[in-house]
This record gives sequence, C-alpha cells and structure tokens, in this order.
Amino acid sequence: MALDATQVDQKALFDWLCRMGDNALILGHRTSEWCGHGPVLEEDIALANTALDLIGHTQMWLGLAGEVEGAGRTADNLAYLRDAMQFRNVKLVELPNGDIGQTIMREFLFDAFHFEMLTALVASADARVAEIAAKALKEVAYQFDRSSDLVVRLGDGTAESHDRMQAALEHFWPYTGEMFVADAVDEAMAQAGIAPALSEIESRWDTLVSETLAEATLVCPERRADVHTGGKQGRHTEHLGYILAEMQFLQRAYPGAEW
Amino acid sequence: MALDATQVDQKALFDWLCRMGDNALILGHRTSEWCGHGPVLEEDIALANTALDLIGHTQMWLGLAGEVEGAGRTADNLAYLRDAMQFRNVKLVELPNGDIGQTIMREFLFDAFHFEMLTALVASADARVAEIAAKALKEVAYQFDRSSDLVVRLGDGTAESHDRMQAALEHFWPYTGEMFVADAVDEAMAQAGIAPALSEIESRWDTLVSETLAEATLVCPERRADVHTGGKQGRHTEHLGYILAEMQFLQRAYPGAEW
Amino acid sequence: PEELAAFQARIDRGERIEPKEWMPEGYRKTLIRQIGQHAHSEIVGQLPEGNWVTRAPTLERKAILLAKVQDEAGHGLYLYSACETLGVSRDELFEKLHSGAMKYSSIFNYPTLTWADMGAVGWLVDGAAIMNQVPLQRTSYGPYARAMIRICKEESFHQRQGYSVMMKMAQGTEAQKAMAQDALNRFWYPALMMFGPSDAESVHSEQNMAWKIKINSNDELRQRFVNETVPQAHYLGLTVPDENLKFNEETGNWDFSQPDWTEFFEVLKGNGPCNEERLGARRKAWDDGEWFRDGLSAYAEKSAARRAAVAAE
Amino acid sequence: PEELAAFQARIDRGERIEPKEWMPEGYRKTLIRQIGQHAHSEIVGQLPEGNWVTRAPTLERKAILLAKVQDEAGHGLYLYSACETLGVSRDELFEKLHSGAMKYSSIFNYPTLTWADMGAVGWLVDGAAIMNQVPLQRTSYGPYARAMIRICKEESFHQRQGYSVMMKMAQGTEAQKAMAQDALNRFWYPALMMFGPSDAESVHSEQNMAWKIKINSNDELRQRFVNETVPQAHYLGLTVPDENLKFNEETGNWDFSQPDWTEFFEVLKGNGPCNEERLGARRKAWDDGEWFRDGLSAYAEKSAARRAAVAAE
Repeated sequence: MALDATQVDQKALFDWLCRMGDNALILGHRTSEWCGHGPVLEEDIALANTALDLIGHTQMWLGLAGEVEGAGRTADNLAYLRDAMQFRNVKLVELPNGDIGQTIMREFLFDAFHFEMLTALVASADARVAEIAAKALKEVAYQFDRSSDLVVRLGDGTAESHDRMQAALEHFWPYTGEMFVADAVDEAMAQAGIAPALSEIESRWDTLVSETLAEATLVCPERRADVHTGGKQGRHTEHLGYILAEMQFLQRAYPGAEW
Repeated sequence: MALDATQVDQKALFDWLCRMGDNALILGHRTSEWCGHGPVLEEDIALANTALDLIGHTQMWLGLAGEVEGAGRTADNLAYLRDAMQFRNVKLVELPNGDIGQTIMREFLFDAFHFEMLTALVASADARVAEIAAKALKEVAYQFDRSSDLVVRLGDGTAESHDRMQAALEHFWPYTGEMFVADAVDEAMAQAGIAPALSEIESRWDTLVSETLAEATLVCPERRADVHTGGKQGRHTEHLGYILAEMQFLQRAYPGAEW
Repeated sequence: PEELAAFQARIDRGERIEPKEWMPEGYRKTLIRQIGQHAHSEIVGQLPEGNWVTRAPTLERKAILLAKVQDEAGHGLYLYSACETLGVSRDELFEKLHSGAMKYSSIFNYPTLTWADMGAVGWLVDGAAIMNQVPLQRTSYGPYARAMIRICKEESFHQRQGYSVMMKMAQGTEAQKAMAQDALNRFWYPALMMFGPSDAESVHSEQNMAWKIKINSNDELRQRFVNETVPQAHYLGLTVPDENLKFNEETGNWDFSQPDWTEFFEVLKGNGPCNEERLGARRKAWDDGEWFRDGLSAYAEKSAARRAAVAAE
Repeated sequence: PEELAAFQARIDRGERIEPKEWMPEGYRKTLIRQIGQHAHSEIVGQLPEGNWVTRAPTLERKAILLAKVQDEAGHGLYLYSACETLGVSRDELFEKLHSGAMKYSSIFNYPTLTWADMGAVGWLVDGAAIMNQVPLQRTSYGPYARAMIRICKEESFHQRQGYSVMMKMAQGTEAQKAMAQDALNRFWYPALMMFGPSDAESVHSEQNMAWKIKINSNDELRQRFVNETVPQAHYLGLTVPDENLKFNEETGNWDFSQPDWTEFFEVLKGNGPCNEERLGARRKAWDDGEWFRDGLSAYAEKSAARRAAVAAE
C-alpha cells in the first residue's frame, strides 16, 4: 500500500467509504435495538457501548464520504436520506438480531473482519482513511475481544448455550463470504493502496475465527459462505427497508427541520 | 337523531370522521400484517379480506373527512402525511397483534363496537355519513359474525385455546373503555344527530360481548375497562409511531411522487 | 396394460379424467407433485408481496395488493382441493412442503426490495405463470383443468395490475424510474427460469406430454414469454438486461440469453437469497397455528357430541 | 436501645455508616427498599428512552441518547452494588422487581410519544430526579451517598442535554414547537408526582429524616423543582399546563396546582399507561437471558475446575 491515492476514482472511493460507514451504521442500529432488553445489566451496558462506538465510526466514514463526493452531503444526509438501493453495507449486518447468542455471533463474525480491516487501513495511502482507522481500531479491538470471549464462554458453557451458538453460527455463515468478495470498487481501492486486498483480510479472518471457534468447541460449517452477496452493490435483504423506515422517519417526515 | 346536522362544528365533524377512518386504517394495517402467516389457509384468506374491507372503509371516512375539512387533503394525504399526534383512533386497534388468538379477540371486541356504531349511523342526520355506514355495515356484520364465532370456538375448544383466549381478553379489556368515553366531539356529534350517544352503544356492546363470552366459556374481567384512554385525542401508545414509520415510508421518502 | 391403452385413448380423444376413474399410478403421482407444487407456490407466493402490504404507498394500492394476496391464498385452496381428489390430504401436502420433500416455485426465493417489485412480480412473475398455466386449462385431469380456468382469469387481472404499477414507476420521478429498471434487472432472469431448464434435459417430459399433463415444451413457453414481454418493456421505456436480445426477422422471435442455470440449481438446492426465510416463515405459521387448529377441532367434536346427545334424547 | 442511641448520635454528628457496622434493622430495610427502588428505576428507565434510540433524528442525537441510556444502566450497577452491601443480592432484587414486590419510579409508566419526549424526559424527569438526589449525597449510609455523588454528576449532564433537545424543538418548526408543548403538557404533572405525595400523608418520613435517609420533605423539593423549572419553560417559550401557576411575591415561590393524586395511586396500582409493557419487557429480558447467564456460569465453573486440576498436578 504505497501507490498514489490521489489518482483513485472518486466515485469508487465514495462507494467504498459508504461501505465502511454503512456497515457501522447498520450494525450500530441493530445493536442499539437491544437498549434495555439485555440478559444481564453488564450486557446492557456493553451493547449500548458497542452501538455508541459504531455510530461514532459512522460519523467519521460518512463524513469523509460526503467530502469526497463533494456535493455538500453531510454524514447525516447520507445516513438519513438514502433509500435501501443506495446503501452499501454487507447483508450480514442488517439481519435481525435474533436471540442474544445470535447477536453476539454476528458481532463476532463481523468484528473479526472489522478488526483486520482497520488494522490494515491504519497504513492506508490515504491519510484521512488512516486517521479514521486508527481512531476506530482501538474500539473495535475491544469489541472483538469482548465478542470472541463471549463466543468461547457460551460455546463451551451449557449444552443449551453450545447448541444455540452452533445454530447461530450456521445461520450467519452463508453471509460471511460477502465481506471478502472483491468487486471493481475493492480492487480500485487495493490498487491505489487505500485499502488492503480482501483476499489478505480473508485469510487473517479465517485464522482468527477458526481459533476462536475451536476454543469455543464450535464446528465451522461446511456450507458455502458466499451464498448471500450483493449488499455492497446495493442489493440487500428484505430487512433493510424496515430498518430505514424506522431510522429515517423523523428526517423524512420533517424535511429540513433541525434537531 | 333528527336535529340539524348542518349546524355542527365542522372541526368537530372532521375530528370525528378521522376517528372512524383511523380506527379502520390502523386495525386494517394490523390485520394486514398477517398476510401469508395465518394458522390455516382459510384464515389467511379471511384476514386479508378483513383488512381489505377496513381499508375500503378508510377511503370513505377519510375521503369525507378531507371534504369536510375543505383544505384539499385527500384520504391518502390524511393517511400518509399525518404524524401520531394527529391520529384519532382508539388505542385498542394499534396494539400489536400478538398470537392469532389475541388478534381475533381484539377484532371481536372492536367489531362488536363497530357493528353497533354503524348500525346506529345508518340513521345519521348527515346523509353522507349514513351512506358510508350502510356500505360498511354489511361487511362489518360479517366480520363480527366471524370473529365472535371464532371466539366461541376457541374459548370452548381445548384447555390451551381457552386459556389463551381468556388471557387475550384480560390483555385487551382495559383498552375497551376508551371506545365509550365521550368527549366534546362525541357530544357534538350526538347533539347534531350525526352519531349516537356512546352510552347507548356501550350498553348494546355489553350485551353483545357478554353473550358471546358466556357461550365461549370465558369470564369477563373485573379490571377497569377505561384504564387506557387518550387515543381519540391523539395521545397514543408507543406502538403507533412504529406503525406509521412503516406505513408512511414511501410517501415520506418520495414526496409528491405518484404511485 | 389394456387399461393403460384405454386410458391413453381417452386422453387422445380429448376426454377429461375425473377423480374416481381409473388412472395409472404414475399419472396420479405426477399430478400430485405438479398440482401440489403449484399450490405450495401460491401459498409461499403470498410472502414476497405480503412484504410490501404494510408499506403500500396509497390506500388504493394497498387494497389492490391485499386483494391479490387474498386471491393467491384462494388459488392455493382450489389447488389443494384438486390435489385431494387424488387421495392426498392438504395436511400431508403441507408436511411435505415443510420438510422440503416438495418444492415451490424458485422465483419466490428472490426478495422484494422496492415498491417497483410489486410491479415486476405482477408483470413478469404472473406473466410467466400465466404463460405456463393457460395451456393447462386443457390438461387431461378434470379438477386441475377447471381450477386452472378459474385461476387464469384472476392471474391475468393481476398481471395487468402489475403492469400498471410498473407503468406508474417507469413514468414517475427519476428515483421511481431507477427502481423500475432495477426491478426488471433483478426479476428478468429469474422469470425466464420459471419455465424450467430446456426440455432436452428433462426425463419426464415426453410421458407428461402424452398424458396431457404438460402441453408445451419449456423452451417454447419461454420464447413465447420473451416475445410478449420485450415489447412491453420497450413500451415502458425500460431496458431488458440482456445484451444479446435481438429481434430475429427470420424466425419472428426475439433471440435472448439463457439465464444462469447454475444459479437456478443453487436456488433449488436451498442457496437462494430467501429460501430459509420463506420456508421458515411458513413453518413458523404452521407451528404457531397448531393450538388454533386443535382448538377448532376440539370444538367441532364437542359440538357434534352435543348434537348427538340432543338427538338421542 | 443503647446501640440505637449510639447509632443515632453518630448520624447526628454527621458520620457515615459503613457496610459492616451495626445498624438497626429498620434502617437496613428502609435503605434496601429505597436504594433498590432507585436501582430498578434506572433499569426500567432505559425503556422509555430506548424507545427512540432507533429513531433518533441525527447521528449525534443518537450517540447522545445511547450514552445516556448506557449511563442509566451504569447507575443501576452502582446502586445494586450499594444495595448488596446491605446483604441482598442483585438477583434477589430483580426477582422482587419482576414479581411486583418492589416498585420503580412511576414516571416510567408514561409513554414517550414524540422526539420531544427525549427533551422532556431529560429536562423534567432527570431534573426532578436530581432535585431528589442532590441532598442524598449527604445521606448517612456511606455507599449510598458515594453512589449519589457519582450519579448526580452524570444526571445533571443529562438534564442539560434534555434541555438542549427541548430548546431545538421549541425554536424549531411549528410542528416541532407543537411537539415540545405537547411533551411538556404530558410530563409536567407526572414530574411533580415524582416527589411523592405530601409528607403529611407519609408515615415513615419522620424516622427517615432522623436517620438522614431522607433529607428534605417532599413538598419542599417539589416547590424547589417548580421554582427552578418554570423560568426555564418561559425561556423556551412554552406554557406550563397549569392555570393556577403564579409567582407569589410574598413567599418568593411559584404557586402551582397539585397533580392528580388519584392518577398517581392508579399508576402505582398498575393502571398506568405502560405498567404492563415496562414490567413485561423487563421480565422478558430476564427470562430470555436465562440460558445466557447459565452458559456463562457453567463456563466459569468449568474454567475454575480446569485451573484447579492444573494446580493439583
């Protein structure tokens, strides 16, 4: 990663920044749905904290996306005034929370990716990207520690907690591949040294995830991981539309108001 | 009901028409959430049919409300562009569906009111109201037959179905009183002969409901029925906001578009 | 064998086979599979459209969509009834759907992502369904043929409604046009898949054609669909997502690209975008409804017993 | 009785009572009830605000709200810990909350209906809470007093944020102003109720004051709250929903109408707008979380056993 980042197609960079921001926004939204409904008080606190961190990352990534686009859109404009077709998050983060075990498993699978991604982005050829990554990395490293620790404890807990975590893993597995399927945008970013090649991240993710799963006495599914793709290009699941209807209501119902 | 309906305060009439329309709209919306998820095929059909009838009534009541208001708002404008504070339905109809037993119990409790109300409105001093009531009554009579029949069959079915129906009855009971608590709007309508006195409807409702419940081997709760009021004046439960966010999304996100 | 020849002769003469009449076991089984799958498709097909019922943009559109979904459930009802005349109960058929032993049309494993999809589903999916179903009005099994006559009438109404949604979107704002084009892009190939792979690959086709359970070849129907649909797309001002699409002056047909059959088989295997969700939703509806069905049965038994007791007095 | 006198003397001298020291059973019980109820209020208090987290209108507002709800859970944590020093476990306290044996503040049985309620809750509800809590920083029980110091600092931050939401709404569009006024209309009297009925009606007040578990009278605190809040409402351009509100030149206080105490007691009895929902949500969270808590315990036991086995080698 040391090529000329200024030569990169700004449209592609905008798209890529939206991917980073939308992943954080939508996972943050899902996490925030737990507010007050967690299984123990410590978990209520931790989930709110995770959501809070992710919303903070969203502000940075979408803020930069707006700058790069140069059309005057703010992070809030991008978060609240795009419809589903314009969202660029992977499908994994928009799936419903399910029980707390599913919520933690999904977070773990995404955190492992997020952690490796940000670790690589700290060395981005684009200084603005590197700066955001450095800020976010500390929090995401903590999130990964927490979610992987919980996966281990629940996987190796009771028979019931083990089975629920195994089922959660099977459920989300076919959605994990999308994180690593590179398209023209990802390739342009890698070429410009802005972001790492996704194949690199994938192999590190494999290692991280399989170590944790082994410790958790969980079995890696044999099913294809790349069944559910398209979110990065704006083709989502049916769930995203409902998230946006709720999330964007006030901005849509009271256009131009300040809050 | 033979006074001069033309003398009535048009603002009160508008409000009252919104109550009729919003009850139909919101109950229709809740019913439509069952689409494709019913417990038997016949029920899928019946629920869709009920929702369809209620949406039809909504168009008539809100259409007339818009005329009476005289500000150029259509039924769609009223349905899709008011926020929760402007909605006038009773809280009973906006509560979540729960299981199919709860859905049917709520429908039954409302249908009994709706049926008696429309029966009286056929003789309204306002010919437009009488006309809508006559059209809607046929369908609502059918709905009441259906829901009361199901209440009887499930109440007097298995121990489980009995207990579920009894629990559903207890759950909704404190919301039933609101239908009969008359305020200035209701009184103005009664005075003008546009609508019946709610006390009359209440005593007929009592008879209808208690007969059915007895046949269903269900016990009328002793709890106060009028605990949850305010919906008719625009003070709703927390549930209505979520309904509207979903229902109004397209109209809010694409202002002015035609569909 | 004699019976078999007589049976075939009846079919060849264009006679209808009725429930209590003799029929070969293979004929019965194939019909159960085909009608059952069709019934299941109607039921599962409620879900992608049901997904937009609560978000329909106007009261009228909401009413039209509700009526349509209601019709689909009704079609399910006729078809299960037709199937029951072949000696298999609706509950048995449901069990096979829920266990995965019986399939439903793969098209319903695709998500509905924007309101334009309500147009695309009506226009393309119902359009393809009609293309499949119209010939089946002349199928040899009486109850099936009669169900088809009724269904086709309603389906063509649905298709027109779908086309009208699409028209509004295609003639609407830029955002609406984009949704309409996107819906066409997503549903075009899955709609082509609805006719099934080329008949060359199908082992049963020949026998089914002889029995008049199948009337036309898959490729024939697919071509007919393309020929009918392409001008409609052009009229809407939309672009069919196929670079090879071209009118062939010689044949009078539109030449087109085959869909990705690998995707088709993956979806059949359960790897489509919504397989788990659709089947999950139906299983959940069924399981959650158990106490409801049991309650109604218990009441029916009690009532019968009460009537019997009264009659005995 | 000697012990009792010595205990009272310590309190009168302004000493702090610490966990392992002797205390009268009544003192302990009253503290458990009071701190426990306060802890429960923090936990249940997450729900009305949690209701708007997914609909917060900007990313910044969403972050602020999340941080606030997180703080409330944190306050719950301190307070349960303080309670545990009195010999009752967090799980026991939860059980009493879920069974209805212990209460939480009635204010959380009111719904949050618009975004302005996020302002009103912060401004009025946290405002009233602070008014109650500031004197409790000087309460006689050490762990409680220290928890209060920490909590008050954060609460006053929350109150300012709430006021800032209210300010934006009150200075916003007509629709926003209407929401702000409506929120004040709905929360004014319930906020006044937060101080409890007039002390004349309370049997325990005197003893609690002697023990410095209670520092000021309910009426005194309520008056202080009104005096502080009315000018803020005026500054916002909002109307306090009380026709009798008037500045009394003689006393220097704002005279005001009492809330409807019948409503207060109805809400206490369970007939408030959200009692069932709030308690139902907490019970569900607890029941749904059982397998999670059991899983973590089982892992902890296994790990301990493994460590013991390693140590034994």
